[in-house]
Amino acid sequence: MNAATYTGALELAAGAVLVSAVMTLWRRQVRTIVTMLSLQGISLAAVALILAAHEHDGALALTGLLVLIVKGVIVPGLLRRIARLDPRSRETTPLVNVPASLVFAAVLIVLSYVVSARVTSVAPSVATRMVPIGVATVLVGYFMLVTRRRAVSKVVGLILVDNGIALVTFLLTSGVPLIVELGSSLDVLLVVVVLQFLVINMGEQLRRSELDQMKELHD
Amino acid sequence: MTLLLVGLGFCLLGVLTSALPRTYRVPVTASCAALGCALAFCAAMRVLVTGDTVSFHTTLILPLNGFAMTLDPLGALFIVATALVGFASCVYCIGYVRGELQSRSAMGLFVAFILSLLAVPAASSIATLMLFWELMAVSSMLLIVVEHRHRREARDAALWYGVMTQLGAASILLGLLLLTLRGGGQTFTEIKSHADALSPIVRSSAFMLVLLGFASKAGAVPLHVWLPKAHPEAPSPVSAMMSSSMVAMGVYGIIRVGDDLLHGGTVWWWIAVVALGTLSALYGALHATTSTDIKRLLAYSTIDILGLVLIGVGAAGALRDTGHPAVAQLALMAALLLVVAHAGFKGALFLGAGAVERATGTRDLDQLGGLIHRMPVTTTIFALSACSIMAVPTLSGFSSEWLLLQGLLHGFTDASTPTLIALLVGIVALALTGGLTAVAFVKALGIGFLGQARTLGAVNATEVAPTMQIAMALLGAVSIVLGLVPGLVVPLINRAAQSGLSRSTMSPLARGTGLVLAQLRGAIQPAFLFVGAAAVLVAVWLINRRLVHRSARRVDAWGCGRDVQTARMQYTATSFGEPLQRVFADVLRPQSDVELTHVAESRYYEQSLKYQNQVSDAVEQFGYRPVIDAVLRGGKAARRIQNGSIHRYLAFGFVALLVVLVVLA
Amino acid sequence: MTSSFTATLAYSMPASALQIVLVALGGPLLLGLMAKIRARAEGRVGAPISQPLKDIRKLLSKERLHARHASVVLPLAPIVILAATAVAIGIAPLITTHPALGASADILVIVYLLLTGSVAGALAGLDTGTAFGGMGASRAMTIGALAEPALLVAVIALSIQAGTSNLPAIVSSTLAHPNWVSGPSRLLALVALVIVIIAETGRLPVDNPATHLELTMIHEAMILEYAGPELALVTLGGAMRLGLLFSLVANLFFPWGIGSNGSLVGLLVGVLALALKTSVIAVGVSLIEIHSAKLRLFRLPELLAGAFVMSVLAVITGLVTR
Amino acid sequence: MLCEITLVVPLLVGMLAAACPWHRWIGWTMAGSSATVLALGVALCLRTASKAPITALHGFLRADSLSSFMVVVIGVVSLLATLQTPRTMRQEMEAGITTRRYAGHYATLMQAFITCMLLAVLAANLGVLWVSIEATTIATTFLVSHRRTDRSLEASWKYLMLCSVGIALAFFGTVLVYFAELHVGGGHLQSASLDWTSVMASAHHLNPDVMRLALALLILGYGTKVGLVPMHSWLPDAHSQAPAPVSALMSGVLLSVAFYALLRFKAIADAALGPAFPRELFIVVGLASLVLAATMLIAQRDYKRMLAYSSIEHMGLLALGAAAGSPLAIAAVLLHILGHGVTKSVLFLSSGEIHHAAGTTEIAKVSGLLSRQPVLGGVFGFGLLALLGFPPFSLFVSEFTMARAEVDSGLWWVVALSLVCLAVIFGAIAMHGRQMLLGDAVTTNGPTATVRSVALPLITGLVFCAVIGISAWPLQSLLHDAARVVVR
Repeated sequence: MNAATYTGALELAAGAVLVSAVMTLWRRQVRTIVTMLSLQGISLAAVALILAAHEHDGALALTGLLVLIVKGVIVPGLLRRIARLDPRSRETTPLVNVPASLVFAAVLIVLSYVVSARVTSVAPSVATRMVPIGVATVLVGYFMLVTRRRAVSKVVGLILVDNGIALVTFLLTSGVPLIVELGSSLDVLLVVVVLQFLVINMGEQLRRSELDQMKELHD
Repeated sequence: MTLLLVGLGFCLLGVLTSALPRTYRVPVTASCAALGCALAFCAAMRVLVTGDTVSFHTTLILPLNGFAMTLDPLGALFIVATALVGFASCVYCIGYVRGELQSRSAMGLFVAFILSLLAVPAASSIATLMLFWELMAVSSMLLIVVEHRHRREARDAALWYGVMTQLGAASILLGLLLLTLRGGGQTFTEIKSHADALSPIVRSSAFMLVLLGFASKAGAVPLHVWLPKAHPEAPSPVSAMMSSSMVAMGVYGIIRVGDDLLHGGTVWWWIAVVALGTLSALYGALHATTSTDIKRLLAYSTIDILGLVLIGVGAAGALRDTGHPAVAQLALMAALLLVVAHAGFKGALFLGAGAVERATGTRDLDQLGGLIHRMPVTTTIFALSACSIMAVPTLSGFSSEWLLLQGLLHGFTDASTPTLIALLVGIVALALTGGLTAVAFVKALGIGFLGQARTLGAVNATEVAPTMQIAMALLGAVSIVLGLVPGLVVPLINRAAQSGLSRSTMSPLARGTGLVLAQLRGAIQPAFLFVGAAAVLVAVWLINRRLVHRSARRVDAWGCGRDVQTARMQYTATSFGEPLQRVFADVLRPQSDVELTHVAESRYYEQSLKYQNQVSDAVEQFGYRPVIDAVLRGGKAARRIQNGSIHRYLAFGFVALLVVLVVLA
Repeated sequence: MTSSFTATLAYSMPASALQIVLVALGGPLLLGLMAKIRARAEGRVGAPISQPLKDIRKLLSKERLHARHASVVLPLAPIVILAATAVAIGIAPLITTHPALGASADILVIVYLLLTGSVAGALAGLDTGTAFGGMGASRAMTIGALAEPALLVAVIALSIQAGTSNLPAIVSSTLAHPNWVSGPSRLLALVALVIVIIAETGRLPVDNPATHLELTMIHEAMILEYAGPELALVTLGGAMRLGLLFSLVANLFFPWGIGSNGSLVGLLVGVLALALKTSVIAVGVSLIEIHSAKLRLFRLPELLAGAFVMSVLAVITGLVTR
Repeated sequence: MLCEITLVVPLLVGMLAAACPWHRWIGWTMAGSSATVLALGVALCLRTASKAPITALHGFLRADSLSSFMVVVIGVVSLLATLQTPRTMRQEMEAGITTRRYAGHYATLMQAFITCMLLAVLAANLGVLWVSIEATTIATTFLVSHRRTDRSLEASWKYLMLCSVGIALAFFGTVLVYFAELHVGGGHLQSASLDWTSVMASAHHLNPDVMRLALALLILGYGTKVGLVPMHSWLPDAHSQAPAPVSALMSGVLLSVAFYALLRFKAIADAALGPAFPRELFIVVGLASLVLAATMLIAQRDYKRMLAYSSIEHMGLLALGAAAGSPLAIAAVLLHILGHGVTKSVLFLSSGEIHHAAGTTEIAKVSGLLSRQPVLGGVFGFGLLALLGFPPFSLFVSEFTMARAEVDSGLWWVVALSLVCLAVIFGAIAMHGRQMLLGDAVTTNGPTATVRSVALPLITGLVFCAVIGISAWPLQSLLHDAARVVVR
């Protein structure tokens, strides 16, 4: 793989991660959001695989495959099932409305460029240049986590955060030791499983997943 | 030192024996503690007599800090006072205990309380001091709630006490720790050598913090609010310990830190002490005159006497670096003598009040009366101690107040203007409290013990158990000894004062049984006065006998022509204090309330008349209540922070993250 | 040592005994004098000056009566009052500056001995278990509580000047520094003391010694239950108290005439001087009495507060002009 | 060997619990495994005292004095918690809250939870440390929702969401540390492993800009698990809803294990950045936690939440102690971890009993506890006193020493502020304690005795606290050793 192809491919894949993140913020239909998430997982895996190919790093390739399976296939699949369990699968009224969210996302992206500059200056390279994208994904995900009312949307936000961190990991350090990456991916998976468990339990008893009503525990 | 440690060990054993079965628990535990007190007394007396300082240090106790104890004459004096009252309280306990104090934890806590009181004056590192200080706080706090089941007041009192004492402890801790700033160690020796190098601001703020804490323990107004609540609610042996020893620990702390560790500091510190003392003396004396609960009255009188002690301590500090070190020493000796004297008479008074409560089931003066006929021993000792606190000459209260007056009076020669004002204010306070104290205790004695019994409880009262009488008599004897021959204890007090001021000047008092100023003009010889008075007394009595042969005939008292006079027609404690309450209405802020119900048919006849009069603590009402209410309101409002919304909780984190990123970017 | 001991035995002790006897006789006479002046001012002849003494003698021969609920306090109190007052008189510098136990004649001792007397009286009042006794005790103690500090502080104003609170020493140093007498501090202290003495001895406008209306009584209400010999002792005690206070004012402010050299002649001069000075004060006080009506009980604090403030001012003035 | 056994024992018991249906003896086996862990912890302490750390599994596990000490803490608290497990399960089954099947799950998850914590403290690698702390979240989520009531599901949902995002931030921070380690000494890559010892060895050369960001993220991230403000919000909900032994374990050790991670990273950051920046961060979160805890305790209505907020308070104190950073301070922090662990678990366990007896967790509805159940009330009361830092309990000496060390580091103003907060907290807790404990019993049945098997471990726990608060031996040298691991 020559340098130009490598750079282009990497930029494309990383760009796709960010675009899908912003898309999830933009769209309200849960199905669309989950699709975007799946797309993001695949792009993330692509980043890992491209880097692995560039650096001839077998472990990283393995990680990439793991990410592809977990974040590209399994997690979105599970989320889709959860969404199907929940009849009203539209994020009707987010706490911050969509246009405002998008504006805020832009601010977050700028912030992440500023923040990342200090880190990437340690080892400037093609890969580290993309780090702001990862940071931005984290922030956008966190933002989504805060402002979306529905359980599924919140989990999607969490996964965005996780994906963003994973992207940073790939770009900065070509992946952490495999066991850590395993743990990280497993974490996301388990969160979704737990969510499923909870939604099922709650669904059985209450038929509600509007989190706003979950305010029994307070001071 | 070994003796003291063994004494403390016996107290510790007492804590353990409180787990014994009910039959043996009280006698065994109380005996252990009494033995511990006796040993501590001997250890402290030895230090006072020889003037040696002994110490003990180990790293095996108190992890990370080590345990350090030093017994010097200053601490020894406080231990002597504590051990005396502790011993008496333990003896008293054997007869007194019934009901709640008998329980395992209460007995254990009681002994732990005594243990901590005995150990505080010997602690010689911040860690050790705070250990025993907090042990003292927690054990006394729990002892206040011993009767929590039936008395709501006890629960409230314990809360007040707990919060005040914790604030005080925090203040003391911070103050002491400030003295270790920049690499100073935590033992008192290290602080002593290190403190002089600290900047004046640090030293002053440290002293002010420590002063706040210790003054609140000593019940200084306006930090006193806990005291009139807590002391009455504790079981009487505990009240006696609290009122005679625990409050003295506050005084001890001020002397230890201000005079000993910090070598005096500036005059302003001590003027603050005098100011606190003056406020307390006046406020305490005033409230004592209007209290109708006998233990509450005693508690306020404790505030009053401790105020006088603080005046003495403050005068000593203010004068120590002027040209009159002897006068400073005199003032400090007066304060210390008053502490010991107070331990004696206030201990006896509280034990006496406990006896009355035990015998009649009430502490309300308005429900007592005529106890002199039914409890002659208790009445005699109570009267003796009351006379002592009223400073009747030839009793201990008088000796110490006289010494205090001398300390203040002779300080006037070429003192600086601020000191002068402080001394003047001190004298005025001393003069004013004298009269007010007399009113309070004439009321306590006259309403409570003389006249006719007002309720069935008072009618059916019987004299209390012999151990209780012995304990009261023991403390009563302290008043007589310190009053008649104060000169005998002067050398000991002088040692303590010297070690407090950390210098070894000559005693300002000459040797002898009385109190005779060595270089200045002034003396009292209570023993001689007593002989004189006794001679006149006997003469008058004899003449009286000679002139009148017949014994007295009993007749009904004059009742404006009414035939029957009932006990309810007697003057009550409330009415006795009413004139003064009226005079000082601006300070006391009494709330009275008249409720008149008319007969339905006619407005000119009334069915019932209800009069309520209540004097609550103005400082509490106008100083503390608003703060407490604000805090509680704030707490309620703050509940909204955790409103249960996960969005909000996540937002906390998100905002925190953004802040971090923005700050670091 | 021996010489001072013999001096005590030969001079001070008899002198003290003389003081006590003198005041025991003189106090009632002063009362009689004041009653006489008042009677004359009201246009009456009045009883002879020795009437109070005669009253006391008469009372001593009467039957002892005790209130039904009274305890041992009731008969004991008069003796305590008398003893405390007598000791105070014995050690105070009345006719000589060297009374027995003169070293102990501290202002605090005198004040608290007087207070002991008041306390005993008040306790006796409460001991009867009646409304009047309690009322009198309460009022007497209230007034005492306000008057006593003023008394103490006023004398302290003098003792600051003299550098000691020992009364004989104060008197001696006043003798040595006659210019002190005219100082503003002394004047203030004198006014304060006069008010205090009026209050402490139960004279008008504080208390009316001649009243027979229970509700207005103070001292009389307190001793309402006393009769016979015990009443005699109480009355004598009151008179001695009056005598002591008058004598103290006299000697603290105008010490001349007091025996100061330890001679017998000095003593005699001292007796005469004291009689003269106290009579003058008695006349002065009765003049005040004649020209004033009894104050309401709750107006009294203002009067006594005034006295207290004046005595504090005396101390301050003394310190400033030192 | 010791390290492996320490991990394997609870793991095996967990597998056993998964394999067999629930029975009482499984509960007792769990207690046995905890006791074994405790014994192994003591053995580890003895082995590592003043000596080089021992490694196992090719450097995968490493036990130095600090790890050994944490193993002891985990052992003590889990012993207390598992001793109550059979009773808790029986009560719940009797009340129909749980079934045998769920009881089995519960036992398995408890063991998994304990194993994860042990792994966290024994892991040599910072990544593994992260993974195992992450894994505790998963295990405890199910434990929190064990009762399957609406409230417990809500609590576990909040817990999961908040902790997942928090732990993700910690991961981010770990990645940054890894990145810094990779780029030690300029552009070319080093061999990096995230092994704590090797990171520490090169800590002086780590890029400060990266480390600054990393430390901030780590404090936010692990701070979530520790319960430091502003990431604390899950804590009161989860602690109040979990079964009492779970609350005890979470509050008693899980928080401290997360704090242990922070201590490790702080040592790195101190070396890389100098002490000032980490100190500032720790002071900010520590004081914020104290202030929040004080505020929320004033008008608290639920006693389990009260205990939870008190945990936040104590974690804040730990943060302040760590901010002081001297060896003495860290030793005090560790003693505080132990003391708080024992005290808090005693309190949570007794509050479980109170809940069982009173049927409510509302403070206002519990009164006269001392009259009704003297022993239980006594344990709860003395536990509260221990928690408030009264002698002879060990929290007194640790709090005092932390304050001393903080002043010694010039942080007197921090001590001043924290003392004010502590006084408020004292007032608040004393007020609630008064409501719950004092007063006359409403019922006329007379006092109820507390089951001895419940009372005995709790009383022993309190006595243990008192003993380590007074007697310096043998803990003192251990604390100093452990502190020296993370501070030079």
